[in-house]
Amino acid sequence: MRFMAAMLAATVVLPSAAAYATDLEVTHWWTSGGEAAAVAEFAKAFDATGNKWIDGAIAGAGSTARPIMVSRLTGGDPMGATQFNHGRQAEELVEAGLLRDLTDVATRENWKEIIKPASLLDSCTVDGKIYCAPVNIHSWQWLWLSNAAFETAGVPVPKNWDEFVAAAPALEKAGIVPLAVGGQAWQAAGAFDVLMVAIAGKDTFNKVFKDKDADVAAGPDMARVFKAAEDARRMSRGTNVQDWNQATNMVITGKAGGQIMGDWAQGEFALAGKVAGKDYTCLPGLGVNEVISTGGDAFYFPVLADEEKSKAQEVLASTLLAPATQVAFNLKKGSLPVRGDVDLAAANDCMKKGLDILAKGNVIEGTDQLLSADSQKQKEDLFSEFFANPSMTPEDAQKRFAAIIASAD
Amino acid sequence: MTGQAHTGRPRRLLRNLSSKIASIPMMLTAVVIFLGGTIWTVVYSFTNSKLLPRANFVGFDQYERLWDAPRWIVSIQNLAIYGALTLVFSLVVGFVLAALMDQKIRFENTFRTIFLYPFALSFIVTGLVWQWILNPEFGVQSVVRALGWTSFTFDPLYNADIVIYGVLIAGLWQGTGLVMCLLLAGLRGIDEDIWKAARVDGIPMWKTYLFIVIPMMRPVFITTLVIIASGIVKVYDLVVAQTSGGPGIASEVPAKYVYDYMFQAQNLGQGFAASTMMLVTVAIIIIPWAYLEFGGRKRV
Amino acid sequence: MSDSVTLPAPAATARAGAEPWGAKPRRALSGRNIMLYGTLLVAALYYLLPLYVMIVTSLKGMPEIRLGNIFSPPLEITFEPWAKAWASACTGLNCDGLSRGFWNSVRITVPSTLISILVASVNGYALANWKFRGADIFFTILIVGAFIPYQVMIYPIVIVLREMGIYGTLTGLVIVHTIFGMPILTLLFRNYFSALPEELFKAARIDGAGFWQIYLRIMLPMSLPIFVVAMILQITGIWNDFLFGVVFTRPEVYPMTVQLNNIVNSVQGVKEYNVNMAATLLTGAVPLIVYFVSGRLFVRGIAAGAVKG
Amino acid sequence: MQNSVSIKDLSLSFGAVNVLENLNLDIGDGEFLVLLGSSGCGKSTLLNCIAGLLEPTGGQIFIKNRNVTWEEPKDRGIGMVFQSYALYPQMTVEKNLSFGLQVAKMPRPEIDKRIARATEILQIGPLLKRKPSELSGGQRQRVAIGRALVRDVDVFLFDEPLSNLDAKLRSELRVEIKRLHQSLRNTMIYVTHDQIEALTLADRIAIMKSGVIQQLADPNTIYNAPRNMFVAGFIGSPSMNFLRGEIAGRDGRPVFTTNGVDFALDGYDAAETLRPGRKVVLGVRPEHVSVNGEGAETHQATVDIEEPMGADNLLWLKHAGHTLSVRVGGARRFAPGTAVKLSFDMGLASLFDAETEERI
Repeated sequence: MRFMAAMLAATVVLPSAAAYATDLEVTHWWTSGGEAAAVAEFAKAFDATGNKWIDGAIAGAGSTARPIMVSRLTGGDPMGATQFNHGRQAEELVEAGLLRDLTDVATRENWKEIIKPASLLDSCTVDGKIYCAPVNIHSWQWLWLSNAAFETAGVPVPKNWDEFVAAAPALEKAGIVPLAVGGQAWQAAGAFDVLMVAIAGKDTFNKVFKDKDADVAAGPDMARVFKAAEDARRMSRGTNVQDWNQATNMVITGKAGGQIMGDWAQGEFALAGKVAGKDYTCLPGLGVNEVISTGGDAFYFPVLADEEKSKAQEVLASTLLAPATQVAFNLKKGSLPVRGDVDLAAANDCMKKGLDILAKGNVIEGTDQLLSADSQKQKEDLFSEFFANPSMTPEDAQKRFAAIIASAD
Repeated sequence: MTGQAHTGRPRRLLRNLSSKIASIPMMLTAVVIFLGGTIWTVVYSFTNSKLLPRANFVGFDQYERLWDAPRWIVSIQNLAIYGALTLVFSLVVGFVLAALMDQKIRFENTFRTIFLYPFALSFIVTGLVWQWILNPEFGVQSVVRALGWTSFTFDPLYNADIVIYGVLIAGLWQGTGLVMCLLLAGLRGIDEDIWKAARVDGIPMWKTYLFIVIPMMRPVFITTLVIIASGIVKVYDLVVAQTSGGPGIASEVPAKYVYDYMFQAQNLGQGFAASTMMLVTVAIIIIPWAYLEFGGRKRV
Repeated sequence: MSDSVTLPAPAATARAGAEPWGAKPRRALSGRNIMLYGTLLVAALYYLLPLYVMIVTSLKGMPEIRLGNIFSPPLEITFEPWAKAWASACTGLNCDGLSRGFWNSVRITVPSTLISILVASVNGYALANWKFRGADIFFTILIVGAFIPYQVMIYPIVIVLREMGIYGTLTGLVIVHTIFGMPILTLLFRNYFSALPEELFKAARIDGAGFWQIYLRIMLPMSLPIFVVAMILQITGIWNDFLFGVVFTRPEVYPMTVQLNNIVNSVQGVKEYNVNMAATLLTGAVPLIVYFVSGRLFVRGIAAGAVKG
Repeated sequence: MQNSVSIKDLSLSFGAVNVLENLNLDIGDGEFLVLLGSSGCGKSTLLNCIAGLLEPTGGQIFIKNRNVTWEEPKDRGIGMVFQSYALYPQMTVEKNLSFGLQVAKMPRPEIDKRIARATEILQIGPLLKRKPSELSGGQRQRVAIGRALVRDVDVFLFDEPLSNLDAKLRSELRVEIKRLHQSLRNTMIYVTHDQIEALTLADRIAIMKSGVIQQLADPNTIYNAPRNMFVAGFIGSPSMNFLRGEIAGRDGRPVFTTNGVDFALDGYDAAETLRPGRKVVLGVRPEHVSVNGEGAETHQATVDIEEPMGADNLLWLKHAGHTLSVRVGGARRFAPGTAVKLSFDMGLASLFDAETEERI
């Protein structure tokens, strides 16, 4: 019970509407520095309503946290709320009746109007009912460049992918890894998706991932993407790190020229005290095709028997989407808010670029929403192998890629 | 207890009643969990279950896909290499250490503790530390290079061709201590007179070990084998902590395939199909042997 | 003792001084000893290296770690990482380090260890001394069960525990540990009890003692060595367990390994290797101490339990 | 007699514990010597030193006049048989017999010849293809003897070879070992704690206690003229009656007196040297007392318990505050409480100094 006391001491309980001070256990896998700081904003806001956020953080997104969450749900001992990738992944839990219908809250709070882009809420919708609260927008399509690294190599900071490829030999000569790609499989797969939008364009992306068109996947446009991936593979040799933020750290410290990574990498730059535009450069859509995807995180609320807790769930859902919470959370997290109506004055250069693109509507859906986790995993297996194994030709990889798309559902 | 076979027939069910009652937890575990869980897994491997198990049967689809997946093939190959080498090395190294420890040496306690302590640590820890030591940028390679041998290359975890040996180094580090202990205990159990007889007969020490002592240690080797082999089949955490299966898919193992497809890919059917294949392989090897070893033989 | 003393043969007396006498002289640095201790020392180095790296790293500050050489001793010893790992490292929102999980780990390990050992020892006893028809089949299933990857069994067990209504409770977790400890422990206990002299058991039966009486009065008091082995194996296994600890409990009772995982696997910008290593050592401390203290008993117990088939 | 094995000033200590101290022993060629003593007396240690299985801390060992103190066991020309048989369990009997010879690179025909000979002597032909686990205890020990036999050596060492066998087998095999010795005429050194084995087999017996040989002599001497009370008490079953008392002078002749009862020492060898007042212990074996028989001097006693043993009958008697055991013929029965007259055969009795416990 010692830690309970510690908890009480840690979360300075605000003296407020203590009419229903309910503990709500929230599980999530946000444990890295920036993430934890961001989630603390949620907790603070929720505690301010007189309830209490019991933190159930488990590091390691897919492999560790998800089976635990699913086990808890199916085992009949659900948590109060849980982070989950929205989109295809939670559908089955909804169908099994394990997750709570939030339509009432959504209607009351008018989510349909305020959440932009609308595709976010669509991902939460099953049979016309809303089951999750999206909390942020993450986009993958960013190339982060270390200004210092290019200075060392004596070449100007590139403005797009092709210039970057051209600058690679100079970087290598200076002992700098041109492109940092962490060893975990999802990073290679993600980088490929980014290359795909940048080089083959939005339409090809949608044909392949939305329409599952295997012919396009095997076609000449994609062949160009695979050629670019081969370049990336060559440039990434010598990375020798596993985690994405270790790869980001190589860019931060100038050991690597750049990294293709989602906007969450920005949190790491911020934490290291780096300033966008001065210390590092960000190129959305690799500087070629300024399109960003609108994936993101969402919270789901399991069906609970306890009425008090059910009420607290509603409070939490509306708290997560409250304008102030959205701003505070997303600034820390390095992601974009899901509401079009909040003012993000504090946003830095890169975020502003993102907001601009968002405003122009140059968006695509994230692969998480378009593909099943199963296809995603197969894709990860393929690209992690491709990036690690120089003897695998782009042609072979493309064949296998087309096969995955053909069998995707 | 062969002697009890002659008790009268009417009491058959009641005979050994206490023993049967006391064995209920074991029977339940064996039947409900291990057997039931296995059957459940096999049945659902024929479905297209995704995130949640659903009885929507699709025949052998999952198996076809499994054997088409390059990653599964690599996993099986890796397990074969890792398993064979782990068995050979941990038995050989474990036995050599045990034999050395059995030479009435000084500081036996110290040495034994040193060899055994890694077993107290979790695989996660083992993987992490070895990932570090084998990292070319600040581990062994960089240290040797700093000493002046600049062309020295030792980066098993970042070379797809040898990565499984990097995992092996860590696995052996953790596991051989226990093997050493088991075999040392076995050596200590050998009748002192056997050694004396061999010496009087003029049989050199290595021949005594090879032809007399090792054959005598069959039971302890079997226990050791069960423990090592069950660890090999289940190897998962070590790979996750050390390489995450990389570079690429070069150090993937079947248990990780099962886990990844069950929980990351949310394709339970695929995961179950993979685990069924693992179980079938294990069962083909183990069941006949286990029954002979532990069941068929009467107590001497 | 006049008739026991015989005069030595003349030839022998003459040679006695120059002849072999007493123990054959051995040089301390004989080839055999160099080989023996040399091999042991090299092996010991291989085993100690990671521990050395862990300790050394945990005592360095981050700037020093960035300098590179992981084998060099710390220039400036700092206990900051240890303090941080124990009391202030963050896992999600909770920044009270490993300390929050320590007592949970104890609360999980103690009952799980005791119950799993008791159940397995009764199993082993029944299999060794009171074999009934079909017992072998159950035992064979159990041994094969030792080869099933834990992860595969998660869903079936979740379903079983849910049906029993104990999912998410400590009881449920204890049962899970008992189940997965059962194969190897039962094997050890069965071997041990088989190796005890059968006369003991027969004598007790003739005296009219029943199943439980023989177990409690005769077998249990004689099986200290194997209990020590089982205890060491279980404490190590359960203390280090992560998967079951999170899948089958709730955050209030998460064991220490969950915090370790969160500290090690989540990264605050730069990986704080020194804190990771300190956390690793702190988490491993309990099983390590158990090993250091009872290593000798371990070998003795294994000798009793594993040698006889 | 030519010495086959000589031990000179042999000492062995484990740390501070001295197991053997300056032990000397010579064993003649073809002699059957038994080392007898209770467990922990150092007899097995001594045997292991002779075999070369233990290193002495001091002293020398000669076999066939060759100093073998630093030699390996295999080079000493010995064969050894162990209590636990120490057969190699995974090898057939034949392999057990031949393994050592094969390792020594002996040509196959020679090995076959030796195995054939050992097989014939020990009658183990039908067992050759079996494994030790398929043999009875007696058969195993025969094979173990065979393994020593094929080495064709001069000296055989037996380390309690019969202790693991049941009584019947033990006596059978005892006879066989005796027969073996008679036909081979090899030197045999035999360790046992069983006095019957010692008495039946030995040419000479060395009785050991605390690493020291108490007496080394032929069985008859050991039995009838034990050197000290330890030897006297150790040999014989039931053991010798000891009566504590002192020497008194009666009419100028020494007598032994205890609890007011006198025993004339007429037949005793060293009686003249006894000075009155000396504290002594009289030792009389149960079979050296006659009941209701002819004797110069008789003593009154009552029967307490009788133990009929078939061939003879053992009486436990109350006499002058002592309990005496007396052996009489099996046919002579006495009801408890019967009063009897005893006479002692002083010629076969022993007197020990009460202080030194040495024979007078």
